[in-house]
Amino acid sequence: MDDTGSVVAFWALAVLTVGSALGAAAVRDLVRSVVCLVATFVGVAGFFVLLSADFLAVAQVLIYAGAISVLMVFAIMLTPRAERNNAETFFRWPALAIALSLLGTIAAVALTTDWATTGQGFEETASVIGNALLSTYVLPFEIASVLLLAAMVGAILLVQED
Amino acid sequence: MEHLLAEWYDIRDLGNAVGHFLTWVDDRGGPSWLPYFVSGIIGVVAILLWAVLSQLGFVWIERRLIGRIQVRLGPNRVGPFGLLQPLADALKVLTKEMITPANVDRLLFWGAPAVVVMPALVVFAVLPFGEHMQLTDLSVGLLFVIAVGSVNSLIVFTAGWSSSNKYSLLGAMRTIAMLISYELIQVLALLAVAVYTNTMRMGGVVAWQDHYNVWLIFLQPLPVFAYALAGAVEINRTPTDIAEAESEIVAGYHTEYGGIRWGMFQVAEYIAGFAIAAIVATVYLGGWTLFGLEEWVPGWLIFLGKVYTYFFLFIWLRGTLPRLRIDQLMGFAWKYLLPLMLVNILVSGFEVLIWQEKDLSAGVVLPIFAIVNAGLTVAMMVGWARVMGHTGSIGEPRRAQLISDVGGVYYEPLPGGRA
Amino acid sequence: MQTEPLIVNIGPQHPSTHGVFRLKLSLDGERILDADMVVGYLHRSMEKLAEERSYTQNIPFTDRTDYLAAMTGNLAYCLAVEKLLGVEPPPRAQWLRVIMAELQRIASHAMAIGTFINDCGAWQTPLMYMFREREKILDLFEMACGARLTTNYMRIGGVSRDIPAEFMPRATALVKELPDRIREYEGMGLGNEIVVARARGIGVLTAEQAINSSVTGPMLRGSGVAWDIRKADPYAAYDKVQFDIPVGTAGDCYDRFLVRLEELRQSTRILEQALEALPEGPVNLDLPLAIRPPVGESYGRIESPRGELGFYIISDGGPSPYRFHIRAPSLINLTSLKEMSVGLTVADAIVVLGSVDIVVGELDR
Amino acid sequence: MTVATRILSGFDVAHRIDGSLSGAVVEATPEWAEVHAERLPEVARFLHDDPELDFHYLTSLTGVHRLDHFEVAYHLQSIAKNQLGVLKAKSWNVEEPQLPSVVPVWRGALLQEREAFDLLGIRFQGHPDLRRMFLWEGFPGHPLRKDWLGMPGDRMSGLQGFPGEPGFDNQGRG
Repeated sequence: MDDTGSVVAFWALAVLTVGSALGAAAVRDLVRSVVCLVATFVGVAGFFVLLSADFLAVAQVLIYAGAISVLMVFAIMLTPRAERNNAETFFRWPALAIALSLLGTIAAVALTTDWATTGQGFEETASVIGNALLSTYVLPFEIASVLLLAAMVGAILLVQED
Repeated sequence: MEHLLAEWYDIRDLGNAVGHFLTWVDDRGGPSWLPYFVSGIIGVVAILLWAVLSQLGFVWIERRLIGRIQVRLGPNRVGPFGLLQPLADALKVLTKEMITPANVDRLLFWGAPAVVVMPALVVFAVLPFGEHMQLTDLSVGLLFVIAVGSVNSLIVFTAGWSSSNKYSLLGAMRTIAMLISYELIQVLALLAVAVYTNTMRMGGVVAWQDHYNVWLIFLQPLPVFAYALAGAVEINRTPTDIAEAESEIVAGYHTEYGGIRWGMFQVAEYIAGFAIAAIVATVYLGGWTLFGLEEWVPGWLIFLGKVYTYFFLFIWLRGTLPRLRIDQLMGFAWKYLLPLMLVNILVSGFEVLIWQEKDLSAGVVLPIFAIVNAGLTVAMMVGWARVMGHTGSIGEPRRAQLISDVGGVYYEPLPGGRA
Repeated sequence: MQTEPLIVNIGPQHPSTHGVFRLKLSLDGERILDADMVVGYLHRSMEKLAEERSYTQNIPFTDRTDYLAAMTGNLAYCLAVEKLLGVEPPPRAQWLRVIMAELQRIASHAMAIGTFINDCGAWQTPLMYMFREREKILDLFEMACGARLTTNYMRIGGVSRDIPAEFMPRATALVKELPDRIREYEGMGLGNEIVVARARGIGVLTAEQAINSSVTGPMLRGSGVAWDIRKADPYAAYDKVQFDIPVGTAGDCYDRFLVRLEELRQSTRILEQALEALPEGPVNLDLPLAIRPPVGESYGRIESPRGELGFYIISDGGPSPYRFHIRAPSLINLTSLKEMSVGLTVADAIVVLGSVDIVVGELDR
Repeated sequence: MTVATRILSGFDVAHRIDGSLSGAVVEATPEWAEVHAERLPEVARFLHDDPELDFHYLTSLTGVHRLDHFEVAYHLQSIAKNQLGVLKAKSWNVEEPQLPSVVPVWRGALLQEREAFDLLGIRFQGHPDLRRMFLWEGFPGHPLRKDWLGMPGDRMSGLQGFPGEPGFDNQGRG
């Protein structure tokens, strides 16, 4: 994070990420909001690249910018009367409160954590992550997959007619 | 002699030439990032130039070839053999009026064609055109190309949605639905490659094939087929051009676009086609290597030869096949390809495990694996098709009955009552 | 979940409506809930115009109803007027009529098959192959009457002129090469898994529905009803030729396509016999142009490429028809469009429409 | 070898109808049989179901404006027996001609009745979807009527004679 290129990239990404995140929250048109969200995801992926976590970066694009946003797009298309200009709703202030408290939590965690850096340069992270997931963190990993399975079964049950 | 050989190497491997140039730049002094910067610029410009020129060339080739397939001549008026036709087309597209319909979402409507070429071009950054001719050998290259492809579909969706046109909307819906289905297939296809080669670098995949002197197409016949199909789906060419099915939804997501905006979609589609061809050439067809011939023939020429040969296949298919229906294509992905791909990954992992655990020699093991996988692929495809209820070809030439007297009724409902 | 149907207009300007025709689909996603058609964009009020013109002057109108099969249109009208007059054209004219009608049937069916596979999503290739033979047939028409599309060849009491000397060799050569070509088409369509997958079981019309909905031609035969006016109620010289009626069994789009393919072969068969049997002699009764048929009415019908084309003509003894009604197969075949397409997807509706093989000129008149 | 369609004479058809539905037939000629408009539905059903006539197939439906009345001609075909008969029904209401629809019996009449309604203004009662077809909603009048856009001197459409004939004045018939 010392050379000029990284600093410039960091600020450019910061502007993109925060700007489009604000856009996603403020824009009234749902599809535009999703497009902003995709831009945010891409910006976050850029941060991962800066942090030498290239696997995470690509996974971010693939899963968030690719899959999650598609899910939202589907939700919008399947919603009747997804109008271009959504009126303000009752949830405006509660949402703001929740978002702020979430921001506070994350900020607190980020500030209090003692970040350990390896000091090494760019390296392949995919195999490290893979090994970690299937050895040290195998239990959370499996729990996550069971959770996903349960969600899938539940979704199927929910949409099943009669 | 020595001097001549060096020059030959420069031509054979343009990457070396660039390397020499960079050393030369470095020797002049200047900041440390300058060579990186210069090499990046050279790479980007080269890729852009290549993509545009290839496209112009292939527009002509495609039109002539399709003309040939369709027993007609194809363009033959502009320039000798109609060679200048692509230029004329480009000029026409550039000078046409860009119409913006009244009710579109202007920002997205204008934005989508502006960025649509980007994902297709970015793919080439991780593909090795030859030895040392790779913009960046990303350590997750295999995943990268899929991730970028999915962004492409999102842009297509944005274009369709923002057009406020029902055909466009249908096209956008279809794009998204197929994106979800076929992205999965792509991931599974390339995952099997990673299992075999133990790397996700594009350069590493090519090096692996070079090292063992075998193309992955022989070891992974099923994923090649699956990936080729998924790629065809992604770039919207017949028989899978469902998102822009001309006979059904006019032009799908780009119905409302005209002029150069429409041109951008065409360019993007073409370059995405090259990208798919290049990925297949790199991952499954040995990239820029050709069993030692790359010592004598420029590697990039071999690579381009493979890319163009593969792209020719797209043109051929386009001239030959009708289009599938969306539910048929989706059903094919989920019910047919997905289980087979999962089995394929299991088998691949098992094979690699045996190979490594028993420490067998590659020369013995790989031919056996190739035969086993080919046999397994055929057996699985035929067997699973039977399980799914397709016994034999459904297209056995049936003919109409010939009746010589009027008045009879020969109606019989189809077995199974498909309706 | 409560959803609103999406109304999509296929047409009036659309690549697959084969003219200016509007298909209004109510969709739930891609599934069709309701199908309605809006026609009349090409309405030229021919039936009214015909009441203002003499019987002979009305012949050109019949070119322009079904512009893909002008010869058969001419023939049906002339047949109706001849019935009214009670005259019979000379034998050479009868056989020429058979030759022209069958050539026209091949040309029209070639278009129908080509556009049908196009509607299945092929990128023009089959259509281009079909055009190759159609072109030769149109050249023959040009030789015979000077026009390719709007032939205006038949006359009341015969045909307008005899064929030139070069006609027979060219026609014989064409008929000789047709079986090979038809085999080629069959390879393109029958052996193509995607066409089968797209058309099999789509747009099913049972024999009972088909009869009750008055559909005709390849649609009726595709539903398994052996019905062909050429055999059931022979006109011109059809009672002197041997041919079979191709009949489908399942009544789906694929069977209609099969029937058309087989009819190409049967038409070739008829042509072989007709070219062989063509007698010498006059080609026209040389009736006066100004005809006043006796009071009465007649219904002349033929098997046009699209089905039963009938002309119902009422004469009040005057110089122009009192009532001139065209029983247009294109229109009546669409009666069951809704039954055939509800429950299918948008892509299927296009295939169904393609299998009906409408010609908007005849639909709207 | 080949048999032409047997054209049933109007007398045969009328006789057959009379056998079951007495009083339905108004008139029979060698060419057609005319029935009472109000009895048309039962006659249609009878013709459709009758094993001897076997008119399962409605070939053609034509509306005609006869100046003082409207008539509709039904060309009925039996596919199994290969015979053709002509049925007619008349409506004497010149302003608002009305006839029962035969769509419940022959669905093939669906578009043909719509066409007759559009061009001649015959209202078919019981038709499920009687709208204009070729012309747009709000089109003035029904153009196939002889008196549509009444020409000067109550002239009606149609040629009066051929050019060169005595008395030819290139005007409509009166």
